[in-house]
Amino acid sequence: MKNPVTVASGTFGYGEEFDRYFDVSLLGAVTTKSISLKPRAGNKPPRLVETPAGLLNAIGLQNVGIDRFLSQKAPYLRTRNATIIANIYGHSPEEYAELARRLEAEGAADAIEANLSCPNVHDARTAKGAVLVSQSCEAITVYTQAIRDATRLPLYIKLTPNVMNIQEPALAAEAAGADGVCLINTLLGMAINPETRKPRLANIVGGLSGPAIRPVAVKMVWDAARVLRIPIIGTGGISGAASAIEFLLAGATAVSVGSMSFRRPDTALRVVEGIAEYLKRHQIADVNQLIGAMQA
Amino acid sequence: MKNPVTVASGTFGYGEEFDRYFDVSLLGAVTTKSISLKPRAGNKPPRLVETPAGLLNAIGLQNVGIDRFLSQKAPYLRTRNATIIANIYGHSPEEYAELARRLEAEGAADAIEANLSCPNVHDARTAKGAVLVSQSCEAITVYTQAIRDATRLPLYIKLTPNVMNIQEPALAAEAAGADGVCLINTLLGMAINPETRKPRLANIVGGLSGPAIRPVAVKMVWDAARVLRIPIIGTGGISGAASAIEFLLAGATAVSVGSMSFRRPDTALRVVEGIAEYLKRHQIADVNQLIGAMQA
Amino acid sequence: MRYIQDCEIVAHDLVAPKHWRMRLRSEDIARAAQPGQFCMVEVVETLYPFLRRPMCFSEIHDDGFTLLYKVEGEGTQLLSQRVPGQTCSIQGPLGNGFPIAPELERHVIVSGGIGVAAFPALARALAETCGRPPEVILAARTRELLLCADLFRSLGCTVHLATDDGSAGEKAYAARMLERLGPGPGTLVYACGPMIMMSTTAAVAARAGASCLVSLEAQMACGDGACLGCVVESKVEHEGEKMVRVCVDGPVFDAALIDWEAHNTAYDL
Amino acid sequence: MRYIQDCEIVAHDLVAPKHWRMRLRSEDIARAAQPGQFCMVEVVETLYPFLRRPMCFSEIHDDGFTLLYKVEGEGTQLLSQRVPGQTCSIQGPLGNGFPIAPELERHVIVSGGIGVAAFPALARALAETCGRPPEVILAARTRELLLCADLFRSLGCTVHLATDDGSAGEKAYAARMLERLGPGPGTLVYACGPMIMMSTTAAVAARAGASCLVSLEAQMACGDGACLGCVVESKVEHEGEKMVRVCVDGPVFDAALIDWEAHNTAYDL
Ligand SMILES: Cc1cc2nc3c(=O)[nH]c(=O)nc-3n(C[C@H](O)[C@H](O)[C@H](O)COP(=O)(O)OP(=O)(O)OC[C@H]3O[C@@H](n4cnc5c(N)ncnc54)[C@H](O)[C@@H]3O)c2cc1C
Ligand SMILES: Cc1cc2nc3c(=O)[nH]c(=O)nc-3n(C[C@H](O)[C@H](O)[C@H](O)COP(=O)(O)OP(=O)(O)OC[C@H]3O[C@@H](n4cnc5c(N)ncnc54)[C@H](O)[C@@H]3O)c2cc1C
Ligand SMILES: Cc1cc2nc3c(=O)[nH]c(=O)nc-3n(C[C@H](O)[C@H](O)[C@H](O)COP(=O)(O)O)c2cc1C
Ligand SMILES: Cc1cc2nc3c(=O)[nH]c(=O)nc-3n(C[C@H](O)[C@H](O)[C@H](O)COP(=O)(O)O)c2cc1C
Ligand code: FES
Ligand code: FES
Repeated sequence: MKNPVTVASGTFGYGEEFDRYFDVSLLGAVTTKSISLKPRAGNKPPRLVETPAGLLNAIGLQNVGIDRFLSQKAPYLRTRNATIIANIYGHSPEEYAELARRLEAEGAADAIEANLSCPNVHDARTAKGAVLVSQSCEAITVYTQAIRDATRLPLYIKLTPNVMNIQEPALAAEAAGADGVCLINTLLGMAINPETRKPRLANIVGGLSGPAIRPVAVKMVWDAARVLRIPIIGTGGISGAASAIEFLLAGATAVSVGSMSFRRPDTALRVVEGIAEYLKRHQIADVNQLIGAMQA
Repeated sequence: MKNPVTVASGTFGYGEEFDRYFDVSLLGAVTTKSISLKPRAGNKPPRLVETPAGLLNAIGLQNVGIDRFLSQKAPYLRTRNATIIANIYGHSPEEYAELARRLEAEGAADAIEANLSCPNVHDARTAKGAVLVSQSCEAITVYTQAIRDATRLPLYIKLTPNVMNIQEPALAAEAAGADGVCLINTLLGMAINPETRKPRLANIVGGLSGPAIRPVAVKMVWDAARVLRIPIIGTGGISGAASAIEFLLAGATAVSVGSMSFRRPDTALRVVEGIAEYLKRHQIADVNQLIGAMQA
Repeated sequence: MRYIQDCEIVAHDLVAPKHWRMRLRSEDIARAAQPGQFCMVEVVETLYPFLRRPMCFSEIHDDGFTLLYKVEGEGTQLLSQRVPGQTCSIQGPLGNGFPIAPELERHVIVSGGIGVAAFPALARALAETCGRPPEVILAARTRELLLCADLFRSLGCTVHLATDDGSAGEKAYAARMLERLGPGPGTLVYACGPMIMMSTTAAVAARAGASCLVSLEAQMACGDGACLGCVVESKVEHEGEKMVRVCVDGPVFDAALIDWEAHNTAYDL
Repeated sequence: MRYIQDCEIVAHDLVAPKHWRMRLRSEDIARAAQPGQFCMVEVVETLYPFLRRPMCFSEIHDDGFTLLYKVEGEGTQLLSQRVPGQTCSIQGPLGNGFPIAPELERHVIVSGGIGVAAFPALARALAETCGRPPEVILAARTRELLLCADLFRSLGCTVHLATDDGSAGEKAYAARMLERLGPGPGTLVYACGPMIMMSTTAAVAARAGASCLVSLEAQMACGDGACLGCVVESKVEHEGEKMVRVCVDGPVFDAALIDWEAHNTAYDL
C-alpha cells in the first residue's frame, strides 16, 4: 500500500461511487462492499438510523454477487489504478474459500478481507450465544484455515467487537494463518421510536458505527496490538487525520475510514493528506514510526 | 419508587450536589456514588476526556468510605426525603456483604446496587481475560449470593456491557438471588492525544458513557428483558424523556440518568416530567404498560 | 458534476410555522442543478447530527438556489438557527430530476404539505419549455401551510387549493382533486407529499391512463448510491435488483414501479 | 444561588487572533457572581461537544457579564460562531472566587496569556474596596495577545507588560517581573496563566514571604463537585482527601497547597 489509509467495507460502495469526488487511486487501497457468491437483496427498509455521533445500519449485506463484481466492479477499479481489498462474506468456510479462489484467479483483488462479523444477517430475536463467526475462536480457526488454503493473497480477518476480550479471536486468526486482522466491525445496537413504539430498523437490531464508537475501537486495537505479531487495520469512527493517528499510535498498521465518508465523501483523502502534514510538522521520516508509539 | 426514574451511580455524587438545582425527593430514587469500606483516593488526573457525544472517565471509585457515608451523606439525603439506592464496591464477596449489612443496619439505604463492573480499578496494561467480576458468571454467582445472604434490602446487580452475550451474566445474577439488574455500566474505551502521543487518561483506559453508547445499552436491555423475570434498571446515554422511554419499551422497569446530569443538572427531573407528559398525550394510565411494549 | 461547497447563506426566513426558506449562494451548483434533484445539507459543523440532510432544490437561480424545509427533528431544528452571513456545506446536485417532456399535452403538479418544496423549480422549467405552465394542486393540512401559491401564480399556473380542515380552498384530498381535473392518457402527473397522498394520486392517475412521477423520501446516509441505506422495494427489477436506491435511482420514480404497500409499512407514514 | 439560564448574547467580538469577548445578559447571574468564580457554558445545543465549557467571569456588569476566551479546540471554535441575538445556556456562578482582603498592604495580579480572563473583574473589585488599585503584570507570547491592558489602566492600575518575543514591554517571564517588584510579607499575589508560570510565580512569592493565590484549570464534567473528574493533588488533606476538586474546592487555591509536580505531569502544560 502506498499509504496506510483505506476505506471500510460497505461505506465506500465499490469505489466507483466516490470516483467523482477524488481520484481513489490516491488511497492506500479501496476496500469494497462485502461480496457473496450469489447477489443478495439485503434487509427490508428502514435500514439506517442516526444516533448521537453515530449511525445504526442493518443493510443486510446487499451486494451484486461475485459474478458482477468480477465482470464490472473490479475491472472498473482497475481502470482507475486502485489497489483493491476485496471483502468477502459467505455462509460456510467453503463459500469463503470459493470467493477467495475466484478473486485471486481473476486478479480482482490485491488482498482479501474476510468479514466474519456482520451483525445484520441473523434474526436477532432468536439468537442465543455466539451468533457471529468471530464470536467463537474455534469457528475463526476453521474459517481462516479454509480461506488460507484457498489463496495466497494477503488475508485479513475482520472481527466483531462484541466479545469479552478481543485478544482471543485476534490470536485465533493469527494462529490460523491470517496475515492481519481488521478491528472493528460495528457494535450491536438498536433504537426505538417512542412515538410509534416500533424499532427504528426493520431488522430491529443493527450495527453501530461512527465517531461514537471510536474510543471502543482504539481500545480494542491497543489490546490486540500488545499480543499480535501480524498487522492490524484500525477502523471505527475515524473522522480525520487526528483520529486516524490515534489508531496508529494504539498499534494499527493501517486505518480505514468508514461512516465518515457519508458525511464527507473525501474524508479518506483528507486523512492521507493530514497524516503527511502531521509527519512533516513533527519531523517524522516514516509513518511506521507512529505504529504503537503511544507513550504510556 | 414513586416513579421509575433514578440517577446513575457516580454521576450524581451523593445527591446533595444537585439539591441546589431541584428537589431530589421528586426522583424515584437517588443512586449514590459507589461506596467502599475504606475511603478511596481514586486515580490520578486526568480522569476525564470528552469523546463524540460521550465521555470517557477513569475516576477510580474515589469515595468517602462507608463511615462518612453513614454519618453524613445518607442522613443528609434522609433530611431531603430522598429514596436511596446505595451503590457499593468491594474487593471480595465479604466486603460487599459487610457493606450491605451496615447499610441495612443503619437504615441508610432503601435498596442496594452492587457494582460488579467498574472498569477503572484494574491495571489495563496487564489485564487478561475476565477482569471485572461481572465478566464471569461464576464470580457473579458467588458475589451475589454473599450479598443476598447479608441483606434483605432489594438487591440490584450492576453488570458490564463488555461481554459477548449479556443474557448469561443477567441470568446468573437472577439465579443467585438478585432482585434486579442494572444495565449497563460504561464500555471500555480509550483515547490518545496525537500531538503529545500520550493517552488522554492517566489510567490509559476508561469507561465510555453518554448518548454515544445509548444504542448499545438499549440492545442489551432488550436482550436481557427477553430472558429475565426480575426487573432491569436501564442506563446508558439517556438524555431526556424520549430516550428514557426507549429503555422502558425495550423492557426496563426503571431508568437511570447518568452523564447527562453533567450537561444539565436537572435532566432527571425533566425525564420524570417528560414521561408524565408522554403518558398523558398517549392516554396511558400506568407507566408499567410501557415496559417491554416495543412493537416488533 | 457534483460539488461539496461551503455556501454562503444569503437569506433565511420563517415562511410559516416551522417552515423555513433558505437561500444559498453557489453558481456552480446552480448551474448543474435540475428541478427534482436534491442536495445533502450539513446542518451543523460538529458530528451530531452525524449525517447530512437531503433537501431538494426548491428554486434555482443564476447565482445559487433556495431550499424550503420543515423543521421535523433535531437536524432541521439546528439548521433553522443558522443566520445569513454564515456558510453551510452543501453536497450536490444529486439524484435524477424530473424529465421535462414538452411533447405531452398536460402537466399537473400534485403537492401535499412540504412536498411542495421541489415544485417551484419544476413549474418554472415546465412553463419555460412547454409553452404552457403546469396546473397545480396545492394541498396542506391548514391554510397557513399552503406554501408557494403566489409563486406558482406568478409563473402563470392555475392553482387549486385544498386543505384538510377547509380553512382555505376545498376541504378535499389531493387525489380527489386530481380526479376532478379529469386527467387522461396525455397527462403527466408529478406528485410529492405524504406517502398516502402519493399512492392514492398514483392510483387515480393509473385509472385515468395518465403517467405519474413521484418524488420519494427515505433515510439517507451517503446520497451517492454507496451505503445502500435508502432503498425502496420496486415491483420491477432494476439492474437485477428488487431494491432501488432513492438517491441514485430516484428520487423521482415512475409511480407504477413502486411497491406502495411495502413502502408504507417501512416508513410508517 | 446557582442558575441555569439561556442568556442572550449581547455582543461577541474577536479581540485578538483566536481570542473572543462575549457579553451575555443575565441580571440574576451578574448579581450572584464574584470575581474568580466561573460558569459552565453550553457551546452548542446538540450533544457533541457533550460537556459544557468552564469560563470565568471576566467582567461583571449590572445586567450581565462578559467572557473572554481563547479558541483552543472544537468547543470554543463552535462557541465563537454564535452571533448576538442568539442565546447561550449558562450554568453558574460556580466555585470560590478570590477573597477580597482590604487589610493587606499590596495586591499584585500576575497574568499569563488567556489567564488574564478573570482579572478585570478582580481588579475592579480590589480598586473599589481596597482604596488602591492592584498592580498588574501582564505577560503574553506576543504583543497582540496582551489583552485588557487599557481596561486595567482605566481602573487606575499600574500595568507592567512582558512578552516572550519582546514585541511589547519587557522580554521577560512573569515570575521574574514579580521578583523585581519586590513583594513582601504584606503582599497578596493573584496568579493565573500557564502551569509553569503559576508554579514559578508561587515560588517567587513564597521566597519573599508573600501570599499567593492561583486559579487552576482542570478537565471538568459537572462543575458542581459530583463527578470527581477535576481533581488535583493537594499537599494537605482537605476533609480527609488528598484530592481536591477544582470546581468546588477552587478554582482559586492557596498556591502553597498545590502539588505542582503532580499537577504538571497530569496536565502536561
Ligand atoms: C431526496 C429528499 C429530498 C428532500 N427534500 C426536502 C425538502 O426539500 N424539504 C424538506 O423539508 N424536507 C425534505 N426532505 C426530508 C428531510 O430530509 C427530512 O425532513 C430531514 O432529514 C429530517 O431531519 P431532522 O434531523 O430534522 O429529523 P430527524 O430527527 O432525523 O427525524 C425526524 C423525523 O423525520 C424522519 N426523517 C428523517 N430523515 C428523513 C429523510 N431523509 N427522509 C424522510 N424522512 C426522514 C424521521 O424518520 C423522523 O420521523 C427530503 C428528503 C429526501 C430523501
Ligand atoms: C475554572 C475554569 C475557568 C476557565 N476560564 C476560562 C476563560 O475564562 N477563558 C478561556 O479561554 N478559557 C478558560 N478556561 C479553559 C477553557 O475551559 C478551555 O480552554 C476549554 O474548555 C477548551 O474547550 P475546547 O472544546 O475548545 O477544547 P478541547 O478540544 O476540549 O481541548 C483543547 C485543549 O484544551 C484543553 N482543555 C479542554 N478542556 C479544558 C479545561 N476544562 N480546562 C483546561 N484545559 C482544557 C484540552 O486538554 C486540550 O489540550 C477555564 C477553565 C477552567 C477549569
Ligand atoms: C452502512 C454500512 C455498511 C457496512 N457494510 C459492511 C460490509 O458489507 N462488510 C463489512 O465487513 N463491514 C461493513 N460495515 C462495517 C464497516 O466496514 C466498519 O467496520 C464500521 O462501520 C466501523 O467503522 P466506522 O465507525 O468508521 O464506520 C458497514 C458499515 C456501515 C455503516
Ligand atoms: C464520571 C462517572 C463516574 C461513574 N462512577 C460510577 C460508580 O462509582 N459506580 C458505578 O456503578 N457506576 C459508575 N459510573 C457508571 C454510570 O453509573 C453509568 O452506568 C454509565 O455512565 C452509563 O450511563 P450514562 O451513559 O447515562 O452515563 C460512572 C460514570 C461516570 C460518567
Ligand atoms: S443514501 Fe446511500 S445509497 Fe442512497
Ligand atoms: S467538575 Fe465534576 S467534580 Fe469538579
